[in-house]
Amino acid sequence: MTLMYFAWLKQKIGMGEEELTPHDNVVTVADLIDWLCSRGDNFATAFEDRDVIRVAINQEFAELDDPIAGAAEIAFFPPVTGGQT
Amino acid sequence: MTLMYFAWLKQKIGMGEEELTPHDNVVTVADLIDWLCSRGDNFATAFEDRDVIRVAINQEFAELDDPIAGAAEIAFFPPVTGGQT
Amino acid sequence: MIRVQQEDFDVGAEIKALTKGNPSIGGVVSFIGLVRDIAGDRSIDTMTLEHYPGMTEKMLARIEEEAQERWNLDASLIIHRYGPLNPGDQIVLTITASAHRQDAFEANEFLMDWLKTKAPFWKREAGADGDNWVEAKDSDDVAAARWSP
Amino acid sequence: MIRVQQEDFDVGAEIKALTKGNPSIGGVVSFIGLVRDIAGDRSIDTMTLEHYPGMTEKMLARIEEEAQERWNLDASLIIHRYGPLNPGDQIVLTITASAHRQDAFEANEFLMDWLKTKAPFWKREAGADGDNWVEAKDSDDVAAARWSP
Repeated sequence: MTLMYFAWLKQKIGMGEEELTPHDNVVTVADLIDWLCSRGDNFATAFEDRDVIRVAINQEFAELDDPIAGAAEIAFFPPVTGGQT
Repeated sequence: MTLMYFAWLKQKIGMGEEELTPHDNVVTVADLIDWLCSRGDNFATAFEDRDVIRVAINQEFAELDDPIAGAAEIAFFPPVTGGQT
Repeated sequence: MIRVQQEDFDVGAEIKALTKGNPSIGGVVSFIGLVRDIAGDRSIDTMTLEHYPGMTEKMLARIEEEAQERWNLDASLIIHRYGPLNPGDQIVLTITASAHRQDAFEANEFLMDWLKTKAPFWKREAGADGDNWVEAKDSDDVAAARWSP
Repeated sequence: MIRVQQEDFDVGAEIKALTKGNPSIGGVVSFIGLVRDIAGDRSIDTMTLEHYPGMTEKMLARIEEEAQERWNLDASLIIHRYGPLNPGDQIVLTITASAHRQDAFEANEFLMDWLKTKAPFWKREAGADGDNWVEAKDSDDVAAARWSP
């Protein structure tokens, strides 16, 4: 699957996108974050405060306990800040 | 003083503006309307339904029982209908 | 600023002129009123707007002033046309600019609501079945009343 | 219609294109969001908007669809820019056109409120004291919540 990182998550992790096949025991979004954090300090730092992390599965907003089975694209990002200033 | 008539009042009366000096016993706007109506059928017809008549004294909205003393310009018109359609 | 004019207006140019050189503005709301080709179930060919020169300018200026007092506005503009107009033509323009969008939205609705009940304009519509003066709508009084203290 | 683009936009031309040939439209509301030179008490030199290509278009289309379902709109448009911008630059444009002004005003506020909490854009501001990512505001969540069923 394709993992995408936006805004300061992208900066902290050091990349915007990667192709990955998570372990079989990675079932939910929360599992995926745990697994990513085990891959390096950059991930651990980026995902430190999970309350401010938003996730989209196949470009639809999702929750931490949603399953990731069948996901082609999972994106992590901070709360959105578009519109006017 | 200058009397002004707008929209269908102007049409029914047959003019948009006239210079007049009302009698001394014409004290309020209502008196003025009574006096105007005595001047001809066109006025009587135009002022038939007083509930829909709006009045401005010196370009400020006024009421039927307001005094007209000192007025330089009194305008009669229907409820306004500006803005979008 | 207020303008009462027979000529058409260009909303893009008006917004640009109004906001130019003021980078503290974060949101600009504009409303354009247009002549519709239908009034109720009647088809309209042309519309003529009569107004009360002098009082119109006075009332529009007062409405704008009231909006400036009630909301934090960096700039505002009211343009109202008069004379003969056709369906699709622009009648009225209100622009409100503020640091925050809520002020700009509310002030703009306020301008239009007050304008419709306090500015001395009268519309006459002409269709295939003749001419008539447009009657004031109760819904406009209701809309204006929501801004009462 | 929705557009996500780096280029600037011309509100006058967009309104004209959107309302052309539809004389049943009586009111057109537009909102333009601009880059401010101040964020809180910090002076801003430039701003960069990052977004999530693909999801952005999907979310904007859905927000517009929702507005079309909730209000009687004859036409609507959302344009959101991305990339580097300067104070005074236009960021976002929403246009709503309806027979009656109330629909156009409410739908436009709705578009902006939902856009600010649901469209995947992120702002980064650069001032004399360095760069930072803009944090989401609670007030935007509150504004969006008022449209919940």
